[in-house]
Amino acid sequence: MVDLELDMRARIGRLELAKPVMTASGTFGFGEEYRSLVDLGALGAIVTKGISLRPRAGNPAPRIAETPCGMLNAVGLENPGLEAFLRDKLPGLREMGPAVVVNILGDTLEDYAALARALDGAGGVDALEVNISCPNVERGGLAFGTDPALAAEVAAAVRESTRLPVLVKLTPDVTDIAAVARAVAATGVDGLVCINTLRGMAIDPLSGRPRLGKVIGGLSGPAIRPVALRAVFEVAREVDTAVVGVGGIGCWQDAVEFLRAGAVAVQVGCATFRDPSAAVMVLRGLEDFLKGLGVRSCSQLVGAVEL
Amino acid sequence: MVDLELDMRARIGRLELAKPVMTASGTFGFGEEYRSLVDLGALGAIVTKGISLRPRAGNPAPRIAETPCGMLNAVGLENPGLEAFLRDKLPGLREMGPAVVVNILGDTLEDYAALARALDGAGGVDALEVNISCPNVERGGLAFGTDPALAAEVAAAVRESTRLPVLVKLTPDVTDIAAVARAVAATGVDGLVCINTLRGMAIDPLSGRPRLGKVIGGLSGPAIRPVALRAVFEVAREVDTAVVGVGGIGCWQDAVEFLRAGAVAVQVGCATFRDPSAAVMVLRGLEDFLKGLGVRSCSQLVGAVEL
Amino acid sequence: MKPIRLEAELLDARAVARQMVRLRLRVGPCAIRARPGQFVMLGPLAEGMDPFLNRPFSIHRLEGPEAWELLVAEVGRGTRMLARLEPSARLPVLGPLGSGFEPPAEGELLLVGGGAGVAPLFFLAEDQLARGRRVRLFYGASSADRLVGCEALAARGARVEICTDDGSAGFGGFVTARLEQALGDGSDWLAACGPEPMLRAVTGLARRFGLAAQVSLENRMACGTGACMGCSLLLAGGPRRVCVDGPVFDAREVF
Amino acid sequence: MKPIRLEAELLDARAVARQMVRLRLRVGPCAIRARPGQFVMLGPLAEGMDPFLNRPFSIHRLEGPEAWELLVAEVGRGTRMLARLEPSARLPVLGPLGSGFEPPAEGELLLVGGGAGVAPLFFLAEDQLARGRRVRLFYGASSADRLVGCEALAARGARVEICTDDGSAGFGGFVTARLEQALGDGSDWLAACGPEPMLRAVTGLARRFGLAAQVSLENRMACGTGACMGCSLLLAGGPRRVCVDGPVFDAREVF
Ligand SMILES: Cc1cc2nc3c(=O)[nH]c(=O)nc-3n(C[C@H](O)[C@H](O)[C@H](O)COP(=O)(O)OP(=O)(O)OC[C@H]3O[C@@H](n4cnc5c(N)ncnc54)[C@H](O)[C@@H]3O)c2cc1C
Ligand SMILES: Cc1cc2nc3c(=O)[nH]c(=O)nc-3n(C[C@H](O)[C@H](O)[C@H](O)COP(=O)(O)OP(=O)(O)OC[C@H]3O[C@@H](n4cnc5c(N)ncnc54)[C@H](O)[C@@H]3O)c2cc1C
Ligand SMILES: Cc1cc2nc3c(=O)[nH]c(=O)nc-3n(C[C@H](O)[C@H](O)[C@H](O)COP(=O)(O)O)c2cc1C
Ligand SMILES: Cc1cc2nc3c(=O)[nH]c(=O)nc-3n(C[C@H](O)[C@H](O)[C@H](O)COP(=O)(O)O)c2cc1C
Ligand code: FES
Ligand code: FES
Repeated sequence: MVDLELDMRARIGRLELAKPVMTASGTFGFGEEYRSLVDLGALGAIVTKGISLRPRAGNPAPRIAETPCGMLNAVGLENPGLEAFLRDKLPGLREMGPAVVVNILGDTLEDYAALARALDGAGGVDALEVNISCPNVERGGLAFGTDPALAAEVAAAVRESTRLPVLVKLTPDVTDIAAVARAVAATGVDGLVCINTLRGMAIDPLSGRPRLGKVIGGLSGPAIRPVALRAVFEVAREVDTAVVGVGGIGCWQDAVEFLRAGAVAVQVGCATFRDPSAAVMVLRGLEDFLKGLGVRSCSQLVGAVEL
Repeated sequence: MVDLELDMRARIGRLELAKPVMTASGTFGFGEEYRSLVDLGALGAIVTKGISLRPRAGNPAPRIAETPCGMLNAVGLENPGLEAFLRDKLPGLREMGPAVVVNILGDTLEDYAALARALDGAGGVDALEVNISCPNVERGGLAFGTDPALAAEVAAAVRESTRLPVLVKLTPDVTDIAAVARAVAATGVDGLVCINTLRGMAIDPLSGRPRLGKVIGGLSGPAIRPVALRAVFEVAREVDTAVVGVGGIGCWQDAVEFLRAGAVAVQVGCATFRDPSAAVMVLRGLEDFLKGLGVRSCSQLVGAVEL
Repeated sequence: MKPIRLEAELLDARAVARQMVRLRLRVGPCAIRARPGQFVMLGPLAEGMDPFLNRPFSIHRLEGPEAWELLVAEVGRGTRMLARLEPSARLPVLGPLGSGFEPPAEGELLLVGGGAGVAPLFFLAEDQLARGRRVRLFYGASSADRLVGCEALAARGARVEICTDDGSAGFGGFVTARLEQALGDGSDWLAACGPEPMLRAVTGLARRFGLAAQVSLENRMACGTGACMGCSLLLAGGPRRVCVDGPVFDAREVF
Repeated sequence: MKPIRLEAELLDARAVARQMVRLRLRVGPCAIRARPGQFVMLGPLAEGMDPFLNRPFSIHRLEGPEAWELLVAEVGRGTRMLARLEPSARLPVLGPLGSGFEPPAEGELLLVGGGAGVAPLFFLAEDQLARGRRVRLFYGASSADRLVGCEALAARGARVEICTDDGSAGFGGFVTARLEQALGDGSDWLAACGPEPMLRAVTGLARRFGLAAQVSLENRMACGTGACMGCSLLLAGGPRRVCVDGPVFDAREVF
């Protein structure tokens, strides 16, 4: 048997990744936090923490609560803002090896467009991920992501403001995610990222205080994996646009589930908090699995579910 | 200190329960399955498996899949149908002690009304729980629950067809559960039950086969507790109708969270599969906790969250 | 007897074959009231909520008056956790559950087991041997290192016919091939437990040779008590719950 | 040093006071490169995904050249699981993390610890004693049976002032009350770790008596590495992450 090279490339519209595994926004900082701990070069892409036009301080503590097989967060998009990002974070990110995907969040349509324009000219950015699904901010975020028409408007605004590939990140907290996906896909974006966190809450039974300063936050982790997988499956069958899977992925078996459900690539989120090398381990395990299957390219697994 | 009797009664509109803990529909059969294992008399109510006009065979196997801190089910409303229920199950249920709440599911508005009429006359039924949130059937179920207007139509149809107290069970798989709740509450029903399962999916990574015969099923268990709690909190602040909390409750601390979030009573679902006495343990723990707090009545805890 | 739930004490967990472990659980005086073919739900398996569901296992043997033995094949996370338990661990057990085998009053009993599916057949064989019945067990395994308990059962008087897929012990080939050779010698009842294709083939043979047959089935379970309808199979006669209407069914109902 | 992640071996887990356990972890030669005030993230704590998050603990002491000691108060599920671990268990550790204390080059060092907050102060005290510095530890606990390691630290040369809320040992009352009596004797630097009200009070005293003060803070953490922004506090100068910008902060920044 000739040992053909396994092709791990993932094509997300105009964005081509060397590997189909990325870090998820907000769970890997700007890469530098994990430099000494993770073989960064192995990853397909690093997706940054969400960036807004101006710096944001985020929500009051506590911002984190543990839940069964997962966690709630209400960070509230604390970030240094566009300018400091370009100055302090982007140069380091560029050198790390993986593609650089910048997650952006605005309060208004114009914010999104302005972020897209600025990042277009920045150099060293490989794609934008448009966050219209963050449950932790007052304006923007989720409000855009729950309405197909508004979601499409944001997508179109970003699309028209940059030559960079554009991914749009969807919320599962809607009646019909396929409807949002169709509307966004119609704007010609390069990829749909499913899913952001689910809105959730926890209360300390003894004190009666909510476990998050902001009361309601976003649920992530293995707990939400079945919801994320269903979302990927539903969206992938509805649109031709590439789908990226995220939600509770922590090992290669999880990644295989998402690829089979129709994702062309996956993101590893809060699994990194348990084990910083989670994303790299997902990738290595996936490679071994594909070699064992004897397929030539990772893309052959995409959509391979036996219905 | 005078040791005043602790008042555990819960009032859900016109339905008064001696205790604020029930079993959740579909997780406790018709009570008889647990007769030798559980001190049934201690419970506030037994909610039956969903009953349809005609018998239903349910979905093909597998119907159950384990997920992180939870499970998926795609039972598909297997049930003996109204007639066999009235003949074979109801007499036994009546004798068990707790209030009997019959969960009903129809394919059409008229089905729901017919079920309500028939159960009204049956005797020994204390309330109806209207399932407009089951993800596991083709028609009816979820389709009614995701649209505020349709949901209200079903609620009104049932309401008008019976003198029994009516609870309506909502799905979390909507963009705005409060909007559905408002519409349903406006029909004058006695209670809103939050939540049914979340739509989810799992795939066997090796074989590529979905883990459920029906592919997509309903996610339950501790994994969804933060989502359920958030739903209860959002609904309870929007409506005056009583809210019943369900989703991932397995111990008294969980029940306290739901009461504080605004539920007047709780249901214990798949926790019973891990430990048949889960619902009774929830109740006992809650009583001890309330005694420790020194309150006179369980209702004092309802909504007691420190924002 | 009605099922009860108790904290069993693990007396020992011993590796008895490759990736097969035998758990001996002290459950108290109720032990002897189980019938062959019944099963238990084991768990919760961990302090946390993951893994979430309890696991079904057949009662493999009575061991003295107060203990059950289970035979566990390591196939996934839960069974691996069980295999690594230390003696004296406490394990919540719900049981005995389900229907038992119903052997006829007379004649030789043919038992056909594949892999871990042999588990309940030991209980059945030993029970029937103790009643003075003749028992013949056709026991199929992938290879010799996966076989358990053959000598002991033979010593109790059963005729054990070993079959291995790779021929490393006994008859080389599927247990159904060996069974086919042996049928037609006058036995008229058969009980089988194992992988579905085996059960299907055994049922075909039983039908061909005019034997009554009972098969013990598996399905994903949540409650084990008939409450969740999770384990129902859509059989010819309608949906039947494996956990309470089975796991032992008349083969004609199933295939 | 940059944080690393490794599988530590639990050398022992010993109950040292009521609901307080000392874990000795062999982490290898990197052990001695930690600085007092730094912490580790311990976990995953179980094979399953529940509990989900790793837990932060201060490095309590260096123990020989290759091991760290942690002092763990049993307050919830994770810490109870840790307290029950058997020696030779493997525990994934990420560390050392965060900033350390920065004592001045001269003068007596005043350390103020409350409850399990005393943990990192032992490391600081022993390190400074080894450099020949004078160290005075004001150590507050709810009662005598919650005190750990006082004699050993005194034997190394520290002056240990014990305070208990119930008066069962040492000074009866809050550690801040005792501290207040002792201030003004010339010390000009103070480090504190413990419950927030204590830190607040200590900061007030430091301000009043003109001492520089460093406080070690706690907050819910997910990553421990600065990546998640989960542990940020909205301080006067903007949001600061406890895990990388702290846990040791200049008291004036905080209160
Ligand atoms: C009535 C009955 C009796 C059984 N008796 C035995 C026995 O005596 N010895 C033995 O080794 N095995 C027996 N099994 C199979 C055993 O239950 C599974 O092998 C076991 O649950 C696998 O658990 P896991 O965590 O290792 O696997 P995983 O695949 O990690 O389990 C995931 C989920 O799938 C379920 N599952 C996986 N395989 C099966 C299966 N074959 N049948 C039912 N549920 C499954 C698990 O219970 C769990 O809910 C029996 C099954 C049934 C239904
Ligand atoms: C930098 C730092 C250093 C620490 N050093 C020590 C130490 O040396 N000794 C010690 O006993 N404790 C220390 N703590 C507190 C310790 O982390 C918590 O007591 C522990 O996480 C509780 O876990 P649990 O599972 O028992 O509690 P649970 O309440 O069940 O935990 C639930 C969640 O809340 C978090 N949590 C609970 N209490 C705290 C807390 N006080 N601070 C941060 N997170 C918390 C847990 O990490 C977990 O994510 C430190 C905390 C921080 C942030
Ligand atoms: C602490 C934290 C911060 C996050 N911040 C962002 C963010 O800034 N932008 C965004 O689009 N998603 C953010 N997310 C969502 C994740 O990128 C991911 O979609 C979600 O956590 C589900 O994946 P997981 O279960 O693998 O973590 C954040 C998640 C966590 C846990
Ligand atoms: C196996 C199974 C069957 C169920 N069947 C029904 C049903 O017939 N009608 C209904 O309204 N809800 C049904 N439910 C939903 C539960 O009543 C409950 O709303 C849900 O499981 C969440 O609660 P839990 O996490 O405590 O299980 C079912 C749930 C499970 C797990
Ligand atoms: S496992 Fe629940 S009905 Fe059989
Ligand atoms: S714990 Fe993640 S930034 Fe501090």
